[in-house]
Amino acid sequence: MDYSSFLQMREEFSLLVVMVILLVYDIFATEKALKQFQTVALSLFTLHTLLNCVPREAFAVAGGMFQYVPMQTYIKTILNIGTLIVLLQAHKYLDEDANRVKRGEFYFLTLSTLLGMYFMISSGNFLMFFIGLETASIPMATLVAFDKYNKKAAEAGAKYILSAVFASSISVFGISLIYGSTGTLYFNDIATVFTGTPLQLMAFVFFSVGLFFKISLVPFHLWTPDVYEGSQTNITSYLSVISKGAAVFVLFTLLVKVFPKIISDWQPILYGLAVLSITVANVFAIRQQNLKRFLAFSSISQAGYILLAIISGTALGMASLVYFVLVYMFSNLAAFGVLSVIEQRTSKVQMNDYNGLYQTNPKLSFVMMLALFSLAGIPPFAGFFSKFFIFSAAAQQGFYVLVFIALLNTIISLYYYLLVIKAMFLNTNEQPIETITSDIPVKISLVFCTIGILFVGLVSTFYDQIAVFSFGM
Amino acid sequence: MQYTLLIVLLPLISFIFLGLMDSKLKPKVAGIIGTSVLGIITALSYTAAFEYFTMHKIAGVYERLIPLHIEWVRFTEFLHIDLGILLDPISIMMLVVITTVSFMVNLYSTSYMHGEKGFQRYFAFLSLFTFSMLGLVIATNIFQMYIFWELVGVSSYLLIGFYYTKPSAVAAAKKAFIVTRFADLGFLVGILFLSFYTKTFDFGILTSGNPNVFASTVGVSFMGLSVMSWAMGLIFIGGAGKSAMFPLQIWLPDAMEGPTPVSALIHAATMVVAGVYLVARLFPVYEVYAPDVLHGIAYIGAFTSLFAAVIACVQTDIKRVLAFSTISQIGFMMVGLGVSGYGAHEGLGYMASMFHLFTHAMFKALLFLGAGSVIHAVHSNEMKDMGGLRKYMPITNYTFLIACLAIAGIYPFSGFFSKDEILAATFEFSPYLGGVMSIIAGLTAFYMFRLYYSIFWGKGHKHAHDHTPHESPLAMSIPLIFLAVVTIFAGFIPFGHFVTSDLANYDIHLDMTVAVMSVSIAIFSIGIATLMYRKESKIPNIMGKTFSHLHKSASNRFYIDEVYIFITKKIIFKNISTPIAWFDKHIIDATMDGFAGVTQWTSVKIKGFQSGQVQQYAYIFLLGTLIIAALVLFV
Amino acid sequence: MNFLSIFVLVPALMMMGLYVSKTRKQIQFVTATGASILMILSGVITYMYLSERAAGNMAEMLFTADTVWYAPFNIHYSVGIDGISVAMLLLTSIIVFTGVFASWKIDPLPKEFFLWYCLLSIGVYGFFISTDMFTMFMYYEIALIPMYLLIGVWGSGRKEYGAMKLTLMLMGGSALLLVGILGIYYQSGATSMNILEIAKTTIPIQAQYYLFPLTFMGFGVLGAMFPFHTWSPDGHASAPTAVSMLHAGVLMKLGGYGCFRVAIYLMPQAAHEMSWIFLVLTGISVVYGAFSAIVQTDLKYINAYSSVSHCGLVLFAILMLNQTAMTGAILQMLSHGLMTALFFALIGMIYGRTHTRLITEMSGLMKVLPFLGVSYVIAGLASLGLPSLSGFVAEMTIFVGSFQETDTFHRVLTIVACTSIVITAVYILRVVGKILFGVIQDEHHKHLTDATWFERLSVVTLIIAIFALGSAPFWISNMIGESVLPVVTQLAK
Amino acid sequence: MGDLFSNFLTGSVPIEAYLGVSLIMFFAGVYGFLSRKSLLMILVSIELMLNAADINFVVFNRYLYPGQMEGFFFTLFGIAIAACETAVAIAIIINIYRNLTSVEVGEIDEMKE
Repeated sequence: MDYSSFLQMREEFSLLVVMVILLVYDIFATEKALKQFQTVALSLFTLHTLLNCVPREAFAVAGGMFQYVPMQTYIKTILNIGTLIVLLQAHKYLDEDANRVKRGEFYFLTLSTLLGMYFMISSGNFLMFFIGLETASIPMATLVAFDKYNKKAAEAGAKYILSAVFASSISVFGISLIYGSTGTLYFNDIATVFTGTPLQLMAFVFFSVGLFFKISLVPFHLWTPDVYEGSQTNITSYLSVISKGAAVFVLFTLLVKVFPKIISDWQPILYGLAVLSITVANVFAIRQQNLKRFLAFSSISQAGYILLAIISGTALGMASLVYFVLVYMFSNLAAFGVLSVIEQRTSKVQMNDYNGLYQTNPKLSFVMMLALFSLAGIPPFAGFFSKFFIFSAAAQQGFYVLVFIALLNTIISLYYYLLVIKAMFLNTNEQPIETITSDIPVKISLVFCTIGILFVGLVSTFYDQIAVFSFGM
Repeated sequence: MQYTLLIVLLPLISFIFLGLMDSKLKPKVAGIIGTSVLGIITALSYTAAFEYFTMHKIAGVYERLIPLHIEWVRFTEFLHIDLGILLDPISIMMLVVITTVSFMVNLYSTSYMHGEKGFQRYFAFLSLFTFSMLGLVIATNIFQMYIFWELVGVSSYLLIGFYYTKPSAVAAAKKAFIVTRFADLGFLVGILFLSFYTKTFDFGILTSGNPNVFASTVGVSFMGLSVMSWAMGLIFIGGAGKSAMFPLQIWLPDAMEGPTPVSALIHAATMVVAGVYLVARLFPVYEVYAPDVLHGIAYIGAFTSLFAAVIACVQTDIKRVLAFSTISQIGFMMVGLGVSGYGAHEGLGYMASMFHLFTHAMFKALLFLGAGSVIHAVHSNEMKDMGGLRKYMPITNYTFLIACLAIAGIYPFSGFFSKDEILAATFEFSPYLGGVMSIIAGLTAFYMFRLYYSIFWGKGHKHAHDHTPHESPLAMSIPLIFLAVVTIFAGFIPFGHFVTSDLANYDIHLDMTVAVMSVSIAIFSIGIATLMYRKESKIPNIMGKTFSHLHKSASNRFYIDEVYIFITKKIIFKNISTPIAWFDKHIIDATMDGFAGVTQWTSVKIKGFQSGQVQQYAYIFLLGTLIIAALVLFV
Repeated sequence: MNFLSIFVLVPALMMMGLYVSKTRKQIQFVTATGASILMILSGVITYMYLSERAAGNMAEMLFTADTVWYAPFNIHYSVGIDGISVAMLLLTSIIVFTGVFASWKIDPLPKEFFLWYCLLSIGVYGFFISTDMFTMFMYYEIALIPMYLLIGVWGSGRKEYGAMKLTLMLMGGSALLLVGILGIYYQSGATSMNILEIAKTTIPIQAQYYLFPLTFMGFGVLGAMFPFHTWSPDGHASAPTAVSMLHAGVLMKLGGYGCFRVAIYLMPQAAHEMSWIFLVLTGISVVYGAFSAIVQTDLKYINAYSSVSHCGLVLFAILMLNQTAMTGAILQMLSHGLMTALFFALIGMIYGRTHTRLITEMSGLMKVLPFLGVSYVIAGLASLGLPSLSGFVAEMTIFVGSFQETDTFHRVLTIVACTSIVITAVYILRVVGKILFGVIQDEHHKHLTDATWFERLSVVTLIIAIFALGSAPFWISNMIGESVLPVVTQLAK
Repeated sequence: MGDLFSNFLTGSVPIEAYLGVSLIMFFAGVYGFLSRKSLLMILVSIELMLNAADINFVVFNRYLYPGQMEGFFFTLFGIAIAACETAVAIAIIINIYRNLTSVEVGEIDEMKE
């Protein structure tokens, strides 16, 4: 049998290479050489990102277990960039003496979750998908519980692993039923025979909640705020952007590729989930004082918005979704970046700690404001465009009421985003957070995010590029 | 006759100039500018009058001249506001009246207002008023008239409130403006009705007598009443507001808070007759298409006249007496119009009322200026502070007397002729109304002489004014004398040759019976007044006692003001605005805040779901899964 | 990109200029020059427009340009102006200009203030020049957001509450709007979001029945239509001077403009059938606003409620659906914009001196502040519709226009609306009498100083504009009138 | 006894029996997860759930789709992954124990609402 075709899985291999190099480097390099570890790691990963950012012809490997379509390059690149930003933001944290010894693990685990997502994205078979899923989530648990001596981290880790495993076991049970009812695990074959018999519907539901869990849709979201709060901030951002981004993409592809026959069944499900997620998350968010929890709920409601793109099930929706993920990545990572900088310096995460931030840290609060406005969907920032496109995609399929509900929720979301802005700009504080001079990598990452927020929307090239292949799929 | 434009423009220019320069100018200079401008336009309007009445006559009928006419703003294909100058007998007459009186008043003011703060502002406002008033009378179309109507209202507001630190003055100004404004609402809606159906604002077309103009109004009715009645009635409300017809007369007495010359100009001679002028302008329309309204006007006029005359008998503030007499006299004019018909002899009332407007302007201005000079001398408006002034101020005395005789309608003073015509016309219309009007004439004579005597006769109350009062300076006396002269001889103007309802000549012939009767009534009432007020006498008090109710309510102006206070304060402020404001705050606004509140509340209520217990999370997770499954399977 | 986009470009450049400028002097220089340039530009564009028309170019929109932006959604960046937009651009430039001078010595953080201010003006200008629904909506929202910070940071009184309320309620409006826009786009089946394109198609009547109310209400919220007006008093009361000016002067006009351009123009059938609902609502807000203004004691609240009344009149006239009334509506937008801006400017200046806005605590200011006093009187007279000031022409056009509708319903409503001129007089004179006339009660008020040069500049500019519009309305009313025509013909279909 | 054994070999035990078993296992696991107090027990219950799924795969493969291997392979991978999960979970539980000196699931609710 010819294995050369495996070499086509370029992204996965290059990432694997990076991981192995880093592992070896971390283990065998001298103390002196290790000083450059992060630099090397970052540059390697950047290289990997650049190498794999060009879409290729679609192909299938291993008898269709691994299926590539050009669109995946975009989503993977987005994930790469996101990861890169996260790593940049984590740079300072990993340089601290306490964590220096663990940074090898940090990189390794992060990248392995990324690898898992790669497989998840490109999978053409439920086995592959399952492996990807688990590869993405098990190391994640260790990351969540990364700093060992932090009680909260431990708790978060426990909550994450337990919920994750619970979810995935239900999901696996679902998959088993799918297998039982169709006799195959290959997406293409299933698509033809999956006609929506009661058993199959049951199976579908059981299976899909596993993904809903990863996207953290209400009511499968309850782990999210706790885990986000407990884990180290950079990992939270990774969790909120990267794994979520991958999951929504996969959900879309699965629904369209594998379950097209029962669209009339999953559309109502998504409808309900979208309404629930957006509303409940918003209502929870307005009360939050801890900004990490706050962003957790906001990210849940954002996930709800993403469903509007998925529910349309059209190419337009696909493009809007990928675009939304891109914008969401920039905005959310910017917010988390500021958050992590301040937390690392002052270990302050409460909203009222941010009172009068603008007086002392104008730049940081400016970036924060951009990020929040973008999340709230205010022009001229990218968030406005991504939201508009998603609504447009949904409206095209006639989901006006859903769009309207979502829009009403934007009012609530605007309210709580404004609360933070109010804290930073309006409120006064006798001992505000002292002026912070953030290190180069964070600066780079924030500038990068800002540029993204400002121009991804106004310049239509990005969307057009994405759209090209979305129509191809 | 293009130069008539100057008559309007010059005051405007002087207003703008004075207004902008304001305190940068020396008071004297400002006064001179203002007065001289008025002098110029007076001369201009005299020449205009002369030229018009001599030359522009075709087959004995005066033609309507429109020397200037521009479209100002266009509403629909038919309706557009034009600004222009319309010259016909009444507008020419008004030009003469306004410029003359205004000029006199300006001249008078230069010394009357001497040393007042805001002297320049005063003259600026006077020019503004003159401008607006002139613009009003030369209006070629009803909307232009409305425009200047408003401007007149504002300038009157500014002038009444001239002493803006005096609360009563401010209040009076506000009252005057709002009451007239309310009336103008009627005017506006009237215009809207009229213009909608006739498709024009233009007086020329409206009064052309061409029935096609009103074709579309035939048989159209709005809420039961014929559209034309609506239109003309509402328009009359506008006039009633400005001309202080019952029940909108309340603002005029208070308006006396303004400087006396202002009262002379605005609230005696010119602005208050705008209503009369308006009706006269649209007379043909009233006469043909809304006779019911026209008769209504007659009765309202009569009632107002009586009402005001009665009140005038008991007022003690001399300016207020004059104010009420003004209302009463305007009532006469309205009656004159109301009873008039269209055409040569039927148009007698029309002609008479215009005539009375003319003469009244002169002698009433004279009266006010005289009163002004008295007040100037004794620094008080109250009768009780006066008396025996004839020794000190002869000129004022004689001029005032002349004016009194004129208004009382004694031959050969101008008032006699005009009033006589009105009475004659009224008698032709209905003897009863005629009788009433004669009685009012008597009352007029009575209260005027009551006024006269209590100012100039009797023994003076020195304590009221420590220094001995003295005759006013020349700048004040000249106008008095001039107006007195006019008052004496104006009666002999063959008015019918100039102003008639159909623009044709008409020879006035005295109706002897009416004349004799009215004169005798006048003399009789003057006699009574002489008895009662020439010397100190008990009679007034006895009278007051006997008719105590009447006396009391009359001196309280029949409590009309209280009614207004009630309406404004109680009804509008307390029972409409306040509730609305409350509603806005506690219902509408509260609802909006309510949404926010509810969201917050829910947020607190449902926080239990996030219990922190993994098992409960899993439980909800499972529940969600099963519910979805159930829905998918069974729904 | 074409000539029109410069209106968006200039404020953007101003923002850059502000970003680099350090001292207050530089900031003032940048803003002043920018604002003046905008003034000049709008003058130029007016001239160009008129000469184009004179040259016989009868296209519905002039200077149109169209660049594809987001092809998959048929979103174009397309601009173009007709007489109405030109009028609005003029208005905006005047207000922006005067606003800059009214907040010449703003404190604290002048730089940030003007940055937001410029962003706001970008939104407004963009809205008026764009003919594509998406860009229109985008600019609309751009204009909304800076309000929050402008009010929150530089405001006074219950600023945080006011700012939040304003922002959220307007956001609610735009939520309705967005659904409306998407609905219009997809239901019309047009191949572009360009209004002119969509106007060529007809939206199915069933769709119109829910899209029209959505769109109209969406814009109506910004137009302070009863019962969605409550953001206006609280918002305006707490906003800083220049912001109140720009917001009440221009931003509220976006509402009327939008109702006119989108709701009525694109959905004529529904407009015909459903106008009565909104006629009642707007009729209410006309009288209601005026009556509530009578009992207010805070100058800004009084003016805010009078704005409710006047803007109500705008929507009211638009809903009369005939050319004259609509022309009147646009005129009213202009005149109200100018005079309310003047009002807010003056109130701000008075407040800056007396540190109170309660009319009960002021009296006899005319003596110490003659200039401000006289200007206030002029503003008041304009607002109660004195001829030769802008208010009169607008209101008369509206009333005459509304009177063309012959049925009793419209008649009665029109007459009811007319009564507002009396009520307006009542509260205006009440204020003038209370604060300007009489004798000074408060000792401190005896030593107040009258307006400074920059304050005078902004006030005088506005007054001149008001006079100009009031005494020579013919050219602008003709310009607007012929631009209203397309909508009227659309309605006639 | 003997024939049951032979039935097992010949595969004539009805599939429903296996599915029943797996279903029971699954929900037993779920119940355990929801009700147990100790983290370790919860972990065990999860194992039950996963294994139930594995049984399904095997049974489906063996009974319904003989002649293909997918089910079996999935089971193998499933077991492996379950092992990883358990390993990580145990590690974290130990960490918990280090921090809280307890493995009661009720203890770990510091973060809520």
